[in-house]
Amino acid sequence: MNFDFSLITTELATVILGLTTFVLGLVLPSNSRKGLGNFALLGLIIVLGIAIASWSNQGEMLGGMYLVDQYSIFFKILFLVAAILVIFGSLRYVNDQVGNHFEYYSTVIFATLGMIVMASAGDFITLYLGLELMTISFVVLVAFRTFDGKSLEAGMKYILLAGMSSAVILYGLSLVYGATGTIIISEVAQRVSEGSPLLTVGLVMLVAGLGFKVSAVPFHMWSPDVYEGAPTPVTSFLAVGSKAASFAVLVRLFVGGLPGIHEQWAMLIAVLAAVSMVVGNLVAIPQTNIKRLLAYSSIAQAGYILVGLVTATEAGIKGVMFYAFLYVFATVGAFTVVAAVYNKIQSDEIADYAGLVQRAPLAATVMLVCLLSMAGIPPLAGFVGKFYLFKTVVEGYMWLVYLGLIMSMVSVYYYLRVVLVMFRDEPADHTPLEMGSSVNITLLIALVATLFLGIYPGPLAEVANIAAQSFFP
Amino acid sequence: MSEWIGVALFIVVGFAFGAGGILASFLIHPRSQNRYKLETYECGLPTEGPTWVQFKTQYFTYALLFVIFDVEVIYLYPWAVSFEELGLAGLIKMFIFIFILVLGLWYAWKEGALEWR
Amino acid sequence: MNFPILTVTLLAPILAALIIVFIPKEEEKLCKWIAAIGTGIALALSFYVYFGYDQSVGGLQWVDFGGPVPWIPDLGVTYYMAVDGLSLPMLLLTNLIGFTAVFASWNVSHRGKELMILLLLLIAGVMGTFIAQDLFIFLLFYEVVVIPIYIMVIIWGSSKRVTKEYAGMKLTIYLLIGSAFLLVGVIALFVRSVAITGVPDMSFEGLAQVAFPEEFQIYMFGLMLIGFGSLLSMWPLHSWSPDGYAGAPTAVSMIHAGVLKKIGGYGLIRLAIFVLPLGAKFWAPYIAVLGVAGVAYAAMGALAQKDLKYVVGYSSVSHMGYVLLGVASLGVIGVNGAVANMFAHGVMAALFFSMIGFIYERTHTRWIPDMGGLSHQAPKLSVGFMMAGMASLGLPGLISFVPEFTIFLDSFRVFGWLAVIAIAGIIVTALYVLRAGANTLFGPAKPEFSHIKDLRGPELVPLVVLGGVLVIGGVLPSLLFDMVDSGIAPILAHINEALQIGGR
Amino acid sequence: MGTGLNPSYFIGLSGALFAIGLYGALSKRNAIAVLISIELMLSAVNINLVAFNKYLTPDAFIGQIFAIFVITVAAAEVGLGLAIVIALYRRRETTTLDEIDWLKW
Amino acid sequence: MENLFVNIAGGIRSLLESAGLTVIATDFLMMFLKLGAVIVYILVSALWLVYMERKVSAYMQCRIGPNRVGPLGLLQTTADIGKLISKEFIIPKNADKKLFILAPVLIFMPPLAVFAVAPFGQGMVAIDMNIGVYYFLALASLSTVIIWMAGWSSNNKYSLLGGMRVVAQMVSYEMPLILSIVGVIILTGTLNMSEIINSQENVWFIFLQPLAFLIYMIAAVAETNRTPFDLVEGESEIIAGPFTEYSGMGFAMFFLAEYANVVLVSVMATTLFLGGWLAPFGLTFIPSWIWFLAKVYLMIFIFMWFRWTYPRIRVDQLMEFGWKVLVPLSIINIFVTGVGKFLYQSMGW
Repeated sequence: MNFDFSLITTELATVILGLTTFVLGLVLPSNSRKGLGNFALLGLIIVLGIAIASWSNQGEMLGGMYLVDQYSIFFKILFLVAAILVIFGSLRYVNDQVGNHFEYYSTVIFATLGMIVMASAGDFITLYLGLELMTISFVVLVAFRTFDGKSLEAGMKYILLAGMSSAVILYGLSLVYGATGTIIISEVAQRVSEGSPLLTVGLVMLVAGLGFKVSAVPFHMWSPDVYEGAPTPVTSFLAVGSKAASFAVLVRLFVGGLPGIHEQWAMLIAVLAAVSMVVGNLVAIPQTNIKRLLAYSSIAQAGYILVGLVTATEAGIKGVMFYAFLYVFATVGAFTVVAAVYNKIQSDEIADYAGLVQRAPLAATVMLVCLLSMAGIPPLAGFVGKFYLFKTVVEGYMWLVYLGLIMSMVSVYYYLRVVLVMFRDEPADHTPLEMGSSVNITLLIALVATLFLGIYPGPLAEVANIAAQSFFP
Repeated sequence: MSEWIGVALFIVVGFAFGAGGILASFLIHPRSQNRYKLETYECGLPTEGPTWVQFKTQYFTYALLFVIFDVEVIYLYPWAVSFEELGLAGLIKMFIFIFILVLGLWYAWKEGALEWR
Repeated sequence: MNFPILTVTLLAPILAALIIVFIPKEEEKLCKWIAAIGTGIALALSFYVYFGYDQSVGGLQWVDFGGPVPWIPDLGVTYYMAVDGLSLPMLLLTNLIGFTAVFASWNVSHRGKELMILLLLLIAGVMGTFIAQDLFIFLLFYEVVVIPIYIMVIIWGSSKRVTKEYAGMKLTIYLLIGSAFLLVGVIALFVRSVAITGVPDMSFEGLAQVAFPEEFQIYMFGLMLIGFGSLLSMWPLHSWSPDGYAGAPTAVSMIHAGVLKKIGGYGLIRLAIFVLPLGAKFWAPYIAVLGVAGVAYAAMGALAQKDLKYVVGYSSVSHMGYVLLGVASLGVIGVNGAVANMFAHGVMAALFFSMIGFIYERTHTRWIPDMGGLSHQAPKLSVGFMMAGMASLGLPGLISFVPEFTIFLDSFRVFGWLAVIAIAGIIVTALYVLRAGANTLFGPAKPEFSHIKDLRGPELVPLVVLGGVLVIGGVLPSLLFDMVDSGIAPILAHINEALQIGGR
Repeated sequence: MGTGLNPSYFIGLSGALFAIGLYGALSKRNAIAVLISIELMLSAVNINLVAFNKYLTPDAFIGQIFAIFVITVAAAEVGLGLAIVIALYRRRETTTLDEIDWLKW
Repeated sequence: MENLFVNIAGGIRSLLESAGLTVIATDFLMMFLKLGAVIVYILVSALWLVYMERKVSAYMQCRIGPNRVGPLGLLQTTADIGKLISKEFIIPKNADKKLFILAPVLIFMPPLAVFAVAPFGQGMVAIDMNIGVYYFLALASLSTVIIWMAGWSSNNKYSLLGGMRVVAQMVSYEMPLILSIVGVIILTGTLNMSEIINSQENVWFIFLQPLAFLIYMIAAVAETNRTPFDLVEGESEIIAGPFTEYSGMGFAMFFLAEYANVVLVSVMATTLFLGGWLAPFGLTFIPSWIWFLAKVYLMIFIFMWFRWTYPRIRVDQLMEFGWKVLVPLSIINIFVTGVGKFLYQSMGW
């Protein structure tokens, strides 16, 4: 068992950062802990630098249990970017609404670590550990506002349903192990055989369990509640990170491990994608709470991303990765606005966003841009992302293309309702909302990134392409 | 014969012993017809109010701490058994593991989870 | 040509918008002036490009950066800005209307800064569709215009017969659902082209070279027809148009009726017909029928309206019917006429809407029976209104006479009796335009309108510019027609070639 | 050991256990009962893992190791679940899911 | 003498085999015999321990203790047992009846099962399991659940409170108990009881692991709910805790189980720290099982000594002592042991 530690520098750095933050929080007196958020932020930026620098550093450890390839590095960068944006955009919110707790930051870092491990998982144990590290950290974060019954309740629901889905995934994994006799994903791919009933049942379990994690319909019940109850930055990280990590695992498991029975799961995934798009978008329409609206919208987004998985081709995976990355900016942007606004007016109701454009023009604009990016309106990033996703299913699943595009236009309807309130209505109170510079910078980053990726997606597409080739050497 | 069948035997007999004892006592013990006999004894006075009342949640907190630590111990024993083969690397890894455990304890301490409140 | 003049034209309004963002909102007049300067520069540049285009050479000219710049390599997307005889009139039209729209909203005092920003973005978006020679970039601009329009409608629109929220949402959803079909078509087109040639290429020229199978072409053309047709307010998909215009503020009505709709016609010619000639051949009769149905239905509809904006709204649906008819003829003369008619209708509709906007600002009503005798107080306004009306019914000497005439000429050749119905539509048009004009402008002066002032200052700009174009275009039709012809001829040549190969 | 046993018995047992757990998790309205049901599901997983290990890879302890990890993580999960139950109980004095309705389901 | 019991077992086995029984049946019967021996040992022990406890406490309080029934009061406990058995086992009408009966039925099971691995002497282990220590730890904590069952099912506030206290106390002291044993395991590298004893040939682990022994002792007292950690049944606070409602045979069962547990933790202490059956100072002429029992009863005597010397501590002190003192200390012990052993190995001392 020889460890090549240079391969996992990113992971080690994240661990050390998380523990350091934790220990510092324990050691420092409570009045000097204010800078801990900044410390975590700085650390994550350094880790991000390490991750980017390790782009061409590839290999596998422990006999394939831990894979470091460009696919995983791509996702690592994604998670780190998301974590940085979330922390940066919510420094003030956390201070005002969550309290001056050092655990918050270290838990965010550990959740990130869990995602990183998930993306790199080469076998079922690593996968499960990463998944649970992330889930448990998220439960803590969701229930972080212990003085707020809603937050606790959300945490409660999240852990019950996440625990259940983990159990379902595990059962699926155990059956796959039973059918193939190995838990190394790449070996599974070689030993998969058609017609094994164990494998079929395991497959269904895996689809159901991971469907839970990515909140695809009909396994989505938890997400609106949890999204609404959780502290908003956590919601944003949950929507971005946990979903992207689950997709990373989904791709790794299905495309990397079970390509042999592609026909069996392609239709399952296609149906899941279709139902998610339809239900997510339609149920979002009557929502009056912005976080619930975004929750349903993110269900629909999960549906879009699933489309890229249906064909299990390089182009499809590339689409998934591209979309996941741009989704980071759109979602973090939108949720940062929600958090900042909540911090000022103590409300998440859409009606209270009246006239936001006059009180906080930047926030309203970013909200607009992010929502439209999710809807796939050019020249925003979402459009290009959908183009990449849907172009893979034109041959063979044309109905999915119709459904997806029409549904994304339907989604414009409810996004525009938010826009309507923000832009048309006169605010009850004309005082400008001072968001603070960190929020503004985060919003600007989200705005610029969404526009940039929409107008000039070439470089990211190329990177995603290289990463997707990890599966097709 | 596997030693586990022996273990099963012990367990079964342990159950049978208890069951037999109680059963025997039911067969031989006297039965008085006192009206108050079947009342809850408690402390000798008539009981008041519901019994399954709220109790301190602190009890649960200890249970929680226990569950977490107890399960982590699973890893300590195998390590202790194969201490010699694992050598320095094993030692360091396990100390990192224990360090994280200690962090947890430290945190619980600091948060006041160990106080009887 | 190393100076990227088209890009600069495109960026002028965007830059102006960016500058306005940083101006405090109290400085409303300054915002408007900057918007005027931005659109003015764009207008001047497009005039320069228009008259600098070498018609004898034809084809794509003024290519920015000397050719396609690779943009998204794996999708074959290139930054390819160039103009030909089809794009140029549209570009000019966009900037004409954009420039005048700024002045038409000169009197808007409610959140003027934001209006100007959105207006400028809208103009830039529309312009982009016309100069992009790459399908993907075209699509980017195609959909980008919808959202500013929505916001403008819900903020500055008016709720008369329908609420502005309803109008805005209806307009947006119609266009977006239409574009969803278009998008499906485009994605399928791209995937199939890669499958056939093996090289991703999104430029119109590149796609046109791909030999798609006939059934596929017919299928795709159907999707494109839904997409572009709903933007063009083709008959069964038109219902957003009158409601939308009625709810929209003046500037939006002008731009929407004037140029945005034309993207539909432009896309139909540039993408659908150019790339999918066999599909076009198959669908042409149906398009013609739908066009004529639109003419007849909308003309009747306009006749029944009492709201000025609805009248013009239905009238524009009816005019688009002519355009469709011209396009469906698939002959050089007919398509020329269709493009020229788009230009003509754009100018005229913009003038119409701007005049209605001014009337509404003064009388606070658009209800025809409530008005009358406005010409006494506002002669210049009346002149503008009547010019637009006359152009609408195709009065010789004004810009729309020749295009309509050529459309009938060619469509009669192809469709015979169908064209006759369309010609009959002209008569109805005359009826409702004249009635509206008479009831609004003439007759005895009404006392409640005695305080009304005539157009003055910046308000005159739309009248002068658009009216001028109406007249010049009418007197010197060759200015427009030669240009259009130089663009359409090669396209139709390509189609005929394809049809011959396609075997008949 | 167990010469007459074959894997299908274990799969049957674990399947039954898993089904019971799933049913409990979906139908019980008490948070702690749901947690217990989830534990049941995880036990089913462990039975599977250990049984498969015995029959498929008797030389390597893949399944056993996996099972130990599952047990550990499950404990952490339950610990966290109970912690939230306690916190919620302190606020609301209930552990019944039906009464936890500040968020609509 | 040394191999008295081993020889008896061997004799019976060869007798059975010669009677024509198969190997499996022989094993089975042998196991039954061992089981019977263990049960008998426990019962006798319990009898004798109750007597011993009374005597010890009496002498510590300068009294005589039982001296009427039989010579020196030796039959006092027997009489008590007879009394308990002949009393009615009352089931209160408000109790949760199934659980109420099940608790005393089950309570004897865990200690008995653990005795299966107790090494009473050289070769005198019923089941010489390779994970004996683990087995002990796993089964011993089951008692918690059963006592909690009793507390819950009684439908009595004091029982419930007592049950809560049992759970809290037992889980709290299980941590230091488990962690203190890790040090021994590091030194021996095995979980087998006999091997652990054999590896103490040179030096008993009480000398190598004094801290662990101390922690083990304290935790063991707490695990068996004896004074000064007998909050569970603190008469002056909560009557008899979880056992309040039990009478007759039910109560006898709990009583029996408690003494079985006391013997058990002493057995473990002897095995882990006191060298098990090994004879000190080369006194090997005394048989190993006598040494073992002697050490066990020495341990039990120390427990009794504790009981009658220290007052009962408060519940908050109890908990905080466990978590804030014992657990950190036992972790430190693991650390020191690990480093020490590693240094010892690598330096070749």
